[in-house]
Parts: sequence; structure tokens; C-alpha cells
Amino acid sequence: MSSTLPLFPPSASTVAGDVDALFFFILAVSAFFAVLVSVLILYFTFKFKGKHGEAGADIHGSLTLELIWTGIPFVLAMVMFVWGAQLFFTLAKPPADAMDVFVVGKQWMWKVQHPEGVREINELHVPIGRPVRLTMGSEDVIHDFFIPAFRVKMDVVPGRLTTMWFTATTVGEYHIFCAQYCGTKHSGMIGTVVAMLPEDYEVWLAGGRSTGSAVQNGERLFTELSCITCHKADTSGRGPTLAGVFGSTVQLNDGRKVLADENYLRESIMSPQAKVVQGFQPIMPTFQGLVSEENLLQLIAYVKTLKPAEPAPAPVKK
Amino acid sequence: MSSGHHVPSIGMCVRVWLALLVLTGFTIFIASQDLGMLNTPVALLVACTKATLVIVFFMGVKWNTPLTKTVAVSGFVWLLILFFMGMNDYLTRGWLGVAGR
Amino acid sequence: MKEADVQQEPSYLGAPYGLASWLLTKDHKRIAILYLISITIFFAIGGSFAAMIRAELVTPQGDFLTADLYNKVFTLHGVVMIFFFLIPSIPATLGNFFMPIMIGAKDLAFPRINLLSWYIYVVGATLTLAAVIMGGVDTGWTFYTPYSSVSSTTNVTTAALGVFITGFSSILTGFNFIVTVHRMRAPGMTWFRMPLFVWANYATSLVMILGTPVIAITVLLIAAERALHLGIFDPRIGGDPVLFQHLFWFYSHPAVYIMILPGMGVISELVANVSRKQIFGYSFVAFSSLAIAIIGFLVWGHHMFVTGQSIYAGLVFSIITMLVAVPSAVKTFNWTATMYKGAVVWDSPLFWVLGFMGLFLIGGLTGLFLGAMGLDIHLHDTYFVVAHFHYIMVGGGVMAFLGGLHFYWPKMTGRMYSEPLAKVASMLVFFGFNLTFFPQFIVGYMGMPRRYHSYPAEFQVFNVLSTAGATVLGAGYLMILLYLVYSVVKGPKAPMNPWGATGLEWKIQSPPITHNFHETPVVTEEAYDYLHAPAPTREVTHHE
Amino acid sequence: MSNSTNPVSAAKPHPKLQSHFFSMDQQLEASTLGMWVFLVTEVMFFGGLFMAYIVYRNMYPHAWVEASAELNWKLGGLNTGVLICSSITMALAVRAAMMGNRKQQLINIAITSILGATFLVVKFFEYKAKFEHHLVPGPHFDPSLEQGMQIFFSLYFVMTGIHALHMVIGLGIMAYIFIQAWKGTYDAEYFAPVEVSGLYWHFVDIVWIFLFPLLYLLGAHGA
Repeated sequence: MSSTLPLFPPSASTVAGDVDALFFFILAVSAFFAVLVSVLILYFTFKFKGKHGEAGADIHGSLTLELIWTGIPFVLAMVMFVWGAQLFFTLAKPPADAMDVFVVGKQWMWKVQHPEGVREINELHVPIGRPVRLTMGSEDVIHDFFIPAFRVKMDVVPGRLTTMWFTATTVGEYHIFCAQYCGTKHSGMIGTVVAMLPEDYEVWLAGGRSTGSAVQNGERLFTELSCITCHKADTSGRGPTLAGVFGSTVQLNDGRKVLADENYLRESIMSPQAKVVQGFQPIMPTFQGLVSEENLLQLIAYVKTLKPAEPAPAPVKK
Repeated sequence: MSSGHHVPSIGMCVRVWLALLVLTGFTIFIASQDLGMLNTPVALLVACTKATLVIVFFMGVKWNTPLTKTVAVSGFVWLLILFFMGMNDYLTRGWLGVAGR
Repeated sequence: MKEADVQQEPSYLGAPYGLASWLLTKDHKRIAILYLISITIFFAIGGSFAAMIRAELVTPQGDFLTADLYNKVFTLHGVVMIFFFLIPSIPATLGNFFMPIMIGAKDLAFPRINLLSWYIYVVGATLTLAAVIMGGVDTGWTFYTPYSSVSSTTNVTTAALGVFITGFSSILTGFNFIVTVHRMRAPGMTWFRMPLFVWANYATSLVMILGTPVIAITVLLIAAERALHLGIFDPRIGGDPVLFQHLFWFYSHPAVYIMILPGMGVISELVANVSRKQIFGYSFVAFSSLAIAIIGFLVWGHHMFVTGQSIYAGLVFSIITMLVAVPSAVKTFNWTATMYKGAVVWDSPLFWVLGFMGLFLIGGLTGLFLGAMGLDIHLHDTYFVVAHFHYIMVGGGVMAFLGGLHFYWPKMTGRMYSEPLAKVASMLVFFGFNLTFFPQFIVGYMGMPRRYHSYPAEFQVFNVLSTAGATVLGAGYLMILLYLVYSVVKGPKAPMNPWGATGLEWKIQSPPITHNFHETPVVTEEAYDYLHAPAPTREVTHHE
Repeated sequence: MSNSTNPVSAAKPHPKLQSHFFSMDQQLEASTLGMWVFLVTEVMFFGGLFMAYIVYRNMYPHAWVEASAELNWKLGGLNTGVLICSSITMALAVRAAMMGNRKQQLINIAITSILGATFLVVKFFEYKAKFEHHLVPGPHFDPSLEQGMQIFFSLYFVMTGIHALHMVIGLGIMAYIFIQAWKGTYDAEYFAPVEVSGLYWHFVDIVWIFLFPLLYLLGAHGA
């Protein structure tokens, strides 16, 4: 342990300062009221110490005071809500230019896959100054990816994908914790974020052992799993074409419309009959148990790259 | 007989009973028709009507104290809290277009 | 009525004698004592689990317990303390004992169901202890799926059934209280003459009957998933584990109010008594209890800001969470104002009041940090949360329980305990508690996650402080147990009204007779009429 | 709160008046209010399951229709009729109790019990058929069926199973009040147990009124 006792976590992301600002605001308000009430109570205790059998003054209440101490906490609470909500939106919505990294949690390790195909376990190398978006899935139970120095945290839920993002600002090594209890070695499901200068990151990436990029792997799986036999590039397949599907609005056969995001693609692979595209039969089998979470993320990465061949595609299809 | 307790008449009981049977038949019939999005609302409306008949007449809420009426209603109100606040999550997932938010 | 006449009838403690007369009793006061003994045992069990947790966390490596054992210990600490101590603590003991007396009733509306609720509690508790003996359970008290339903290999089914059964004990208590308050009040006891403790217990009962059934069915589903291979929350067949969290927190957030509302009721009684003054803003304090109970049902999603709940739902839950802070603030300010121009008595109840106020303030205010969505992302599932809810449930709830227990002890047992010892113990508990849990706020903001068996070395200092505090806290609790038990055997006899308090419970003999009152009281005055209250007296008057 | 003491019971308390109540009226009001409060907890108990139903039906609408079509709506409908008939006889039993008519009371309780038992027998045959067709969730579930159907059947068994458990408890209560009525315990002053048992029975009927269309009738129109 260093000679000075740390009382505060390092701040190493663009949002850390904003989170700390809200923390100190609420801390100031709380400290004010805690001190106010404590001092008053102690003062009253000493000042109004009674003699034996004496009764206090005949005071029943005051509407004015009640309104004041209902109103002021209400206003302060609303300020905290608005501030907190605004901060939450910032933390929830990744910038469009963020670089994608895939994270898969399993009992009890973190498997990380960079877009270029480099994989690591319980480590996450990121360049500073560049937004990083983590798309996360779980192979077994709920985990939670938590980087205190970046003030970010998100549950990793089996059966769906979740995302979080950050931009590291300071070179260094920081903790990764699993923050959602996940079994025996929960406290061993920890790792390190290594925030590097962009040029160092490029060097590191080049030195890593790549097994093909996520998109390449996804494309390979798309053929291996015979997805391609039904989901053809044109509209001749038994399944809808997947070109341009990501980010579009899909018309389903029961009249609903859904936005095709990562979770829609995931569900369409794992529970294909939950949402069937209009004009198609519910004939696709489930791939539950046949594709791992990592493969799933690769498949999705591949599908996301599929762009319609013609400028004006047929209405969006799965 | 103790004061203030309404004894329901047999005629009333029979009328409610017949209404319940007719509504059951109706709900089975209407389920065989394709009403598009309306099937479930209609089925629920019929079920609620039947439940209300049972609660108001067979369970005697009609002749009971305001307190009992409040209690009878409050259970369902609380259920709606659970449904609304819960579905508030499920129906708004994906609004941001960010997976998992 | 002269007190000499009163004493001719034996108290509820001695009429009739024998173990069977206790185990088959329908007297709400005896049932309260049965509950008191049971929850004390479970507090000791839960406390020893806590001691093991703190011992383990002295060093970062996790060398005292294995990871597996540690997980079982913190799970059982949570399950035992919440379901078998905190939830029944005040309602089933002090509430059971005093609520009927305070409204001038001879008993609760359904005495046999009251006894049944205790037996159900015992059965549920036994089943959970059986799960411990058979090898424990390691899911955390939250039983999150799919870990609990699929992954864990421990006795989740047995423990879940134990919790399920105990739920009914809580439901039956709540339902008994509600009917009693509505139907059993003495003539003249209008709603706005009821002591605030009754209001608080009424509000608590609403939460119990409206929330508990949902947790009951939810843990039953977990048991069914494990035992019958049904799959409601199983992601492998398309289930949503987050649905479990919705159903779980629909009860378990309001359950926090089951633990703190009765404590607020106790403190309202105590504040008025130590200030010897009418409570400030009676109706605001009364309605804030109801407001907390009702709004408390609309905020459960603030436990789920980072669990994949939609952002829109998070916003709604967050704003209502901030709203629920307001009635708590109103209560605190009213208690403070009650002391203004009072005639403060420096007896042991004052010490518990001061201790409660200090701890509850910190507990309540740190809730604001967690209710603010952007900040909760960082704080969620860290030791900050652990410290926060211990400040509320132990700092608030247990301080109030102990305060109430000391205040009502002379009435319940007919004996006085040592005042100086009580004052020392209250301070020991207060300082021990702060030393235990305040460092956890700091280590929480630094990022230490909860439920960690081993942790990075930079967090050690805070954990050592915490463990040191826990030792002091444990000593304080043990001391209370010793002198209270001693007082039952050797303590001086208590008079009718040792604190000079108002209320029907202080107008009957200590301890009360089986039917509480010789004749049904007729209430003509408002609560906390301290202008006309008798002076405190520790001496038993000569004709007693 | 009504403290009006019945002049008769003031002179000589009713033998069934418990000592902590002032009057039979107060005792009856406490009992009925108690039962209503208890039924609120029952509403919330089933409510958790209905919540799960809403969530998953919204998630897997197609599987829900498919799975519902596997249920036998004729048996479900028959059982609905049976329960409605048992509700009127229950109401008549309470009426007879209020009027102090022991014979009608006994007859109506008996018919109610028989109808309740009929319901359970029909339910038993339905469950048996599900076992034979591998529609019970778990390792033996028919693997050719689509995802989401397993969740439907999980919910189907839990919801109807807990409902059936309530029916069994209801039959126990019927047996108890039948014996008490046989002994002549109830009269026009003291009929609270019959009335609260009736409330319980009607509630169980109401749960089925919702379960029937929500579980059995989704597949009927073949959407």
C-alpha cells in the first residue's frame, strides 16, 4: 500500500468528473442537513433540559413550517433527479464513432474480443481518448462489468445483450470487478483495464494473436451453420434477406413493428419464432445451445456489416 | 336475525348465475371469431364483467360497508401498480436503440 | 380505580403457569414474548454470521473462510436477519404487545391466527435452519435467477420454501393488525387520537399484506424451477431473469419500509416522551407513514438501474424514489421540532432517540446518492449500498427496536433495568455502529463490490476499521442482552408509569393482566397530552 | 365502528361471542373484513403469476397461441360452468345460514362440494393428457415445439396447479362447515364462518374466470 491512504478512486474517464461532481453536490446537501438536524437536536437536548415532572410548551405544530420542510426537500430532490437522469443518459448512450469490443462473462472469467480479432481473458486493453463500446453477453448467470476508475457499470444478463461505453483519459491500469454476485468465485472474477496511448495500443494489437476479425469469424459461422442457405443476399431465400436489416424497422407477421437492434438479432437466432417477419413462415429452428455467446456476437457483427446491394432495397426483412 | 345484514334473494342469485353462464358461452363463441387485436380485450372485458358480478352480488359487496368496498377495490388497484410499473420496463425496452437499455 | 385493586389479579405472565399455557396461548402479549425470544435467537445466529464475515474481511486474501463458505455465510446472514429478525422485529413483538393496548382493545381481532402466525414463523425458520445444517445456501438473500434457479448446487429449494412459509406469518400479522385497528378501537379512540406507533404499524401492515404475497409466489417459482424443472426465469428456454428481479423487488423494496416504519413509530412515541411535549405536527407524521407505505410500492426499479431495465422505466422509478425521500424528511424535521421548548428528560430513552436520529439521518441521506440514476451506476452493488441499508435497517430499525424495548421493558416484564448500563450500551452501539459502517461508504465509493470474499489490498484499512467497529457493536448488543435478562430475575419491580408517559398502556398495571383492562376504557383526550401527564417515577408506590 | 349492543346479547351473551369482542355484530364485521383483507393478499399472490403471464405473452405471442391450442377448451369450459354453478349454491348456502335454515344450508354445501370435486376430477384428466403428450416442462418436453411454449406450459401448470390447490383447501373448508352445520353450530346470529368460507370460494371461482379465457381460448380462432 502506498504511503498516503487513498480515500477516493482514480478518475480516468471522460465521465468520471461528471459523476464525481454530482456526488459532491449531493454530499454537500446531505452534509448540510445532517449537520443542521444534529446540531439542533443536541442544542435542544441541552437547552431545554427539563426539571422533574415538568411538561414542555403547548405547541402542536405549524403549517408554515410543514410546508417549508416539505417544499425544500422536494425541490432539492428534483434537482438531484434531473441531474442524475441527465448523467444517466450520457452514460447510457454510446457515441456513434465508438470502437466495438465484445465481452462475454462466464463463471468466473471475462472473455474479451477486439474487433480486429485479438482476444484476451480478464484483461481489456483500450486506447485513451477514443470512445469504446462494450457489447456484452453472458454464458451462464448474471454478471456485471464494473470499472470503478471509469465510473461505469452494467449487468451482463444471460439471454440478451447489454452495452456500456467509456472513453479512457489517463494511461494506467485499473480494476475490473464483477459486481453482480455470480457464485463461488465471484470475487475472483476480476481483471484489469489497461488504458494505453493510441500508438501503444496499435503496437499491442499488432503483437496479439488474432484468429481473424469478429466479422470474418461471423461470416465463416454464417456459412458453417447454413444460415446462408435460407438467408440469401437476394429475396429468393426461404428466410428474409439480412442485407441492411440492422438498425431498420422490421414488420412482423402479427402486425407489430420492431427496431432491429443487437438484441433483436440475438433473439432471432436463439428464439426464431418469437418474432417472425411478415411474409415468412415460422420454420427456422432455434440455435439455442448450438452457438456460444462469443459466436453469437461474431454472427451479429457480421450481420451488421451486410449492406443492401441496391440503393433502394425491398422493405426491411429479417 | 342480526340487524343490518342483507339476505340476498333467490331470484337475484339465479339471475346472476344465468348471466354468468351466458357470458361464459359468449366468451367461448367470441374466441372462435378472429377479431384481430380485439380478441384479448373482449375476453378480458367479459372476464372482468363476470368477476364484478360475482364480487358485487355473490360476495355481497353491494350491501357491505364502504370500508369493505375499498378493500375489495384496493387489491385490484395494487395489482395494476405491479402490471403498469412492470410493463413500463418491458414495453419501453430498446427505445434508445442501445442494446440492453 | 386504585392500584391496590389492580394488583389483586395476577399479570399475564403468571396466569396461568406452565409451558403448555405459553405454547397454546391466545394472549397477544404472550405471543409477543414468544416472538421476542425467537427473534433474539435469530438475531444471535445472524450476528454470528456477521462476525464471521467481518473476521474474514480483515485480510484481503480471503484466508479465514473458503470462498464457498463465505458465500453461504453472507447469504444466511442476509436471510436470517431480514426474514427472521428485522421483518418480525418491531411489529410482531412491540406491535403485537402494545398495539391492542394502545387502542383500548382486549386482544387482536384474531387471537388464534396470531398464535398461528408464530407457529408458521417457527416452521419456516426451522426449514431454513435445516437448509443450513444440510450444507447451507449460497445465492445471497436476493435469490437472483438464474444463479438460484439453475446454477447453484446448494439447498436453495429448502431455503426458498422456508422464506415462502415465513411470508405467511408476516401476512397473517399484517392482516390481524389491519382488522384490529379498524374494528377493535375502544369508544372515543378516533383515528386521530391513536398513538403514532399504531399509525406506523397500520402502514406497515398494508405493506405486509400487499407485498408479501408477491415474494411468496416468486420464491415458490424458484423452488418449482429447481424441483420440477419448470422454467419461468430460465434464459435457456427464453425466460427473462430480470422478471424475477421485478417481482422480487416489488416486495423487497417495500420490505425496507416494513423494517423502518415501525421504528419511526417507536421513535415518535419516544421523542414525545423524552421532550414531555405533544408531538409536533401529529397529522403530518401520521400521514407521512401512509405516504411512505404507498409511494414505497412505486420505486422498486431503483434496484435495477443497471440490470438491463429500460431507461424510461428507470426514469420513472428514479423520480418517485426522490419523492419518497420527502415524507422521511418531514418526519425527521417534526421530531426535531418536537424537542424545541420541550422539557427534555435525560433518561435512557433519550439516548436511543439521539442515536436513532444520527444514524437514520445518514442512512436516509445516502439514499439520495443511490436514487440519482447517473451516480447509482457507480455505486450499485458496492459497499456504499451495504453501508446505506445497514444505516437504515440496523442504525434506524434496530436502534428504534432497542429504544422501544428499553422504553416498554418495565411494562412488558414489570422490572426495571439499570439506567446507567443502558446509557453506556446505547453509546457503545452508536459508536460501534458508526465505526463499522461509515468506512464502508468510503470503500464503496472507491469501488469495492459487495459479496467479495477477497479484495484488492488498497481496501484493507477500511475493512479493518469496520471489523474493529463490529467488535464494539457486538459487545454493545451482548451487554444489552445480559442486563435485560438480569433485570427479569433481579431487577427492581417497575411501577405503572416509570417514564411519566401518556397513552392507555401506561394507565394499566405493569405487567398488564391477561385482558389488559378491567373495563373497556373510554378515550376522551388526544394522544401525547403531556401537559396533563404524571411525573416520571421509578419507585413502586407503597400500596402496590 | 358500531358499538350498538344487541339487547338480546347484552342480557345473555351469545355462546359463540369471543370475549375480546363487544358484540356479535363487531365479531362478524371483523371476520368479513378479515376475509376481504386476506383475499387482497390472494389477489397479489396470483398477481405475480399474471405479471409473468403478461410479460411472456407479450414476448412470445405466437408460441402462446400455439400452446393454448394444445389445451382442451371444452374441458376448460365445462369446468368454468361447474365452478359457476358451485358459486350459486355457495351463495345459497350463505343465504340459508343467514336465515338460520340448517337443512338448506347442508344441501347447498353438499352440492357445492360435489361440484368442486367434479372440477378437480376434470382437471386431473387434463393433466394426465398433458403428461402423455410430453407437454410438461423439463427434460421430457417435446423438443419439436417452439421456444416460448415451454414457458407457457410452466405458467399453465403453476397457475392452474395453485388454483387447484386452492380448490382442495376450499373442499376442506366445505367439509368443516358441513360438519359444523350438521351439529347445528350456526344460527341467524352466528354465521360468520359460513359467510367467510363463501367469500373464499367465490374468490377461487373468480381466479378461474380469468384463467379460462387467458389460457384456453387463445388458439381457438386460429390466428
